[in-house]
Amino acid sequence: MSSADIYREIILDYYRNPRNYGKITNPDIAQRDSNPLCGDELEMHLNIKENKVADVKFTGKGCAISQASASMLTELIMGKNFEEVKNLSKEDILDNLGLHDLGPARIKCALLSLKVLKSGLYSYLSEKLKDTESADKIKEEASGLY
Amino acid sequence: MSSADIYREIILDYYRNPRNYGKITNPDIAQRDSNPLCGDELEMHLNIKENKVADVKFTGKGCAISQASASMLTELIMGKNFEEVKNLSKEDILDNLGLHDLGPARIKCALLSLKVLKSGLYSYLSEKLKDTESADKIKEEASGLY
Amino acid sequence: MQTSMINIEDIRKDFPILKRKVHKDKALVYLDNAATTQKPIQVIDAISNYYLNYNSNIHRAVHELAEEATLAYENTRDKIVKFINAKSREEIIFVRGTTEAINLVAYSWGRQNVNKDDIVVTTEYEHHSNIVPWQLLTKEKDAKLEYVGVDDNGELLLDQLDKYLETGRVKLVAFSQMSNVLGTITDSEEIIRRCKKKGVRVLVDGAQSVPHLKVDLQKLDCDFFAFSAHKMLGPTGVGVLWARKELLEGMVPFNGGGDMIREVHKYETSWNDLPYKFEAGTPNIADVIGFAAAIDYLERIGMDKVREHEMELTKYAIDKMSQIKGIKLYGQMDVVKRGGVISFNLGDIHPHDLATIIDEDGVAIRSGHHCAQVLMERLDVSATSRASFYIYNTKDEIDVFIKSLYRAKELFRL
Amino acid sequence: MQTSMINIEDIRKDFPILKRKVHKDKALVYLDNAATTQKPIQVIDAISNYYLNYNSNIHRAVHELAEEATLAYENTRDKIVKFINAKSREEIIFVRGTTEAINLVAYSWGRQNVNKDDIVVTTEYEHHSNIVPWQLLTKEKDAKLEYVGVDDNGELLLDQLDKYLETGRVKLVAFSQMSNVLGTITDSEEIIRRCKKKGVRVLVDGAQSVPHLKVDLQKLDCDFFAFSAHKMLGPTGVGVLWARKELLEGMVPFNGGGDMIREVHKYETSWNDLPYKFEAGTPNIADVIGFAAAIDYLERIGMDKVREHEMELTKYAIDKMSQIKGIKLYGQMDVVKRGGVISFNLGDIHPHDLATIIDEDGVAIRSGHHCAQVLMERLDVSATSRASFYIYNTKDEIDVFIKSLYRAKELFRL
Ligand SMILES: Cc1ncc(COP(=O)(O)O)c(C=O)c1O
Ligand SMILES: Cc1ncc(COP(=O)(O)O)c(C=O)c1O
Repeated sequence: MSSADIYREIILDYYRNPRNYGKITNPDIAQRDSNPLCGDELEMHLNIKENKVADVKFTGKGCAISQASASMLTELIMGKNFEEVKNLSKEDILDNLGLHDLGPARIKCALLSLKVLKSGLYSYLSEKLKDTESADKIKEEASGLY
Repeated sequence: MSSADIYREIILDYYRNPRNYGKITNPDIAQRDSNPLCGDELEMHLNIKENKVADVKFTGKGCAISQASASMLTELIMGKNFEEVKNLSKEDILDNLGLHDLGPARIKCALLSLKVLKSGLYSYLSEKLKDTESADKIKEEASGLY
Repeated sequence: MQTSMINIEDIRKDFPILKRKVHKDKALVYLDNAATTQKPIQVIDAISNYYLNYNSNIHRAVHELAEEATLAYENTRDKIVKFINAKSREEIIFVRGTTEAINLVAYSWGRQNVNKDDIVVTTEYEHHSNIVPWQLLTKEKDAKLEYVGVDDNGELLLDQLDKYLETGRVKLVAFSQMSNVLGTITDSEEIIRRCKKKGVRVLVDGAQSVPHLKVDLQKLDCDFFAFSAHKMLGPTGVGVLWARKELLEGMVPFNGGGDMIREVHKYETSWNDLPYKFEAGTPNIADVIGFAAAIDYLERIGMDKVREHEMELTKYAIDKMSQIKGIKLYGQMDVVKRGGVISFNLGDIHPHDLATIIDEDGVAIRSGHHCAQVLMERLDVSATSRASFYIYNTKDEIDVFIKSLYRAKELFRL
Repeated sequence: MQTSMINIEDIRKDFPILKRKVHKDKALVYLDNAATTQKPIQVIDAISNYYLNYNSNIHRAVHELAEEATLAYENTRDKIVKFINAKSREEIIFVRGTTEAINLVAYSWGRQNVNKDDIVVTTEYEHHSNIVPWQLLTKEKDAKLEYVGVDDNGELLLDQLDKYLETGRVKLVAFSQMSNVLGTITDSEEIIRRCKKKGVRVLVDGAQSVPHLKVDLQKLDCDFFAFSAHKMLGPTGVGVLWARKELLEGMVPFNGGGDMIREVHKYETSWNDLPYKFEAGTPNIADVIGFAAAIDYLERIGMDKVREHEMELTKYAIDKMSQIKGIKLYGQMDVVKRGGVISFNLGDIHPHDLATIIDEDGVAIRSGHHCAQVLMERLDVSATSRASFYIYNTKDEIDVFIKSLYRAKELFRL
């Protein structure tokens, strides 16, 4: 897809005015990752209450795609059922962003936030919920993202 | 040069019936070297008396060229003046062997004995005669042989 | 001339070098394949094509050339996963060759896991690259290096292995799946079975096996596996270290630099994911890409066919060579148990002299210790001559070789 | 289009890739030369020619192919001796690239010479490959790693160097002769003078300098010097470590294996002469041979001309770029003191986004941390965009690049 399609008003808006930017004190889930190739960094904080995402925030440094993607992901999952969040796919994220056919280098930018989210869920599932089966499944999904 | 020219009767004879093969007990000079590429080994022993080569012997394993060359070298220097021996050149050896235009791999076989001899003279000159100038000169010659 | 198995005429057309003459007018008979093989035009073109059309550094840029180059480079990794039946691409590390692969293991795994009085076991028929790294390591750690001996048939003396294993102090057994001198095909699965029973790690040097036999890592069940592209139709400067993911995860990095890091700070640094953690600096991009063409080539022929062709040639050569009076052939004579590598000595002709003589007839063989001096000591020779075959060799070529051996005998009045 | 110095039209004809189109119909404008350069047809042909005509393993065989290959391989070594004005061919060690060269020094020299509480000094503008090996080494040895800072002009703060040198505990100072991000040409001779006074060894990373400046090791007077072929028209997978002979003689081997040994016995082994002691295993023969063609190419043009051309392009680019509102250029603006590498940021456009946008216009630049995260922290940015030039670039291409930057601004509504 061409940059004119990628850098639409909405992406730039989320890049420049990120929703849910910040940290949660004592979050249930805190996960940080960086992309070793480009140096983009992302940290996500979540609170889970009654099987729902009660709060979610992120901080990070990086390109418009990775930061807008992270911000839009927080909006997407806020208040959502934990099960739904667990099942989010690569396609869900790209649909949500309206970004398709990104090249192999840039698709990583779009999916970094999902990777961080899934890694966070992995820790939560394995350490707090002791649900190793779901945990392992989600870990595999995370590492298979790109 | 063709193998028919290399493997003349005389070379084969020196290969199969090496003159001066063996060791000297308590030699003035004892020097060993091997060719790291092909594994040929050579050890030379010399006795120097009144500035002359009083005795010289060699032992070794290797190809017809390297072993014949070593044996013919011992004959060449036996009884010779120390000065003359010091000044032996690559060309002298190849003339003596009757081998010219050897390829870069095989010329090393022909010159291994001269290299061992020169290294031995180096130790003798520097350690016994304390003639560092001549020693350094001959060391350089040895390392420049191939 | 062709064996029943593969169409050699067609294959030979892909190797332009086979048309060249040496010593003015002699057709090249290349029988030095255990040292390095020739390359088909498909491999040569793949390398040129990279430089002509999409040369770029990889992994870190977003421009089109970089994306194309990165895809092609990573594509080779995927092909290798399939070719040796690895579990995942994270286990495939590109190195310069077998030698670097083994040294990587010695540095990154060995220095962490081998301690004072531990034992590393290797064999008497190893290549120097599977001996010297272990000498360096065991010396540094004040550990011991032991050798499994070789019998007169060129087979490993597995009783000796058992003896070492029983000490309970063995940390690693390292051996080659095929000897580069004797051609012996090691009974690898049996060795690995015995090591696993004792919880001992195993490194397999596949430099001579991967080019000539179907290798299946899931069946083999070793822990480390190394091989070189240049011995299997691929370019010089590329090889592979495969290792179990769990092991790679626990290992410290080998070289430090670009690409192998996640985040570098002044005083602390974190490592990249596998396999990149072990690929520091700009890799040999062009040749890794060229390597894929070599694997494609071998897969198109089929490794079974490669093996059958070589068995036929080896049998033919052994039959003819055995008839020469005064020749000594080393190792196993049963072609089912050996590869297409034949070491020999002819009378008292030194291998270097022999190689020089037959080179005049266009025949390229190797002479010397073949980087296996420990084996030379065991065989009580200073050197051997070695002829080794590959998919493009023919029986006609073996006839030229044999004729040339007779000429050498004559020159040496034997 | 050509500058006054060299005939670019002629040069460009030698680089087939420059005729290719990207994104369907855009002429390629390749400004990612600090990452890797393109290759002239002479280099590509030298590699093919090797595989087509005389491919063989080297050093150990006596057949004709082996002799030809060995001569060609060693010929490159002789050319390098002249190109960087080394004293002897024994000091030239072929490695995969700068990264491996520096790691070799860290393993073979560093582990012997750097001890507890010793200091290794590097700089804030180093590439990861001149930081991570020293982090690993100092960690292993419980030694310290210190950094010479960078001022706002992109110059090293030599006072800090003096401070470290005064402790008397510095064993090595390692720095790059040209920064791959800021383009700063380091005042290397001055640094080396100060180190020599204190008897401190110096390693110079020449990855960015050798391709672009005349380097004279006798004048420079450092102890170790590293560079990569792929950044100077040569193939991927080859680089050089140069070191003083006395130092190399005292160093322990790096990798163990074939070629680097004199004699291998079961329990003791002796090393080959220099430089072979440090070249274990089958080297990257084809690419070492190809490297000679790259050096020939650069020598035919003349390194002075290369430098003049790049200075002219850099000045032109800086002038045009400075006029763009909201742009920030990093480092030195005086082209006498810098090379043809320009790092910048444009408004709040992230470098990756910028690179993606201008790639659509055919312009290949690099974006990211450039393997210099310590410098990124110092500059307080997470990334920069970087355009870098070489002999085949033209002012017309810079115009295309500039125009594309304006388009990016527009897309980002700046
Ligand atoms: C200054 C500097 N040092 C070291 C390197 C590493 O070189 P290579 O990746 O060829 O090992 C580079 C380039 O990537 C560089 O620019
Ligand atoms: C059995 C064996 N191991 C290791 C090697 C070393 O391979 P390379 O020189 O490609 O590193 C070779 C070939 O030289 C070999 O035959």
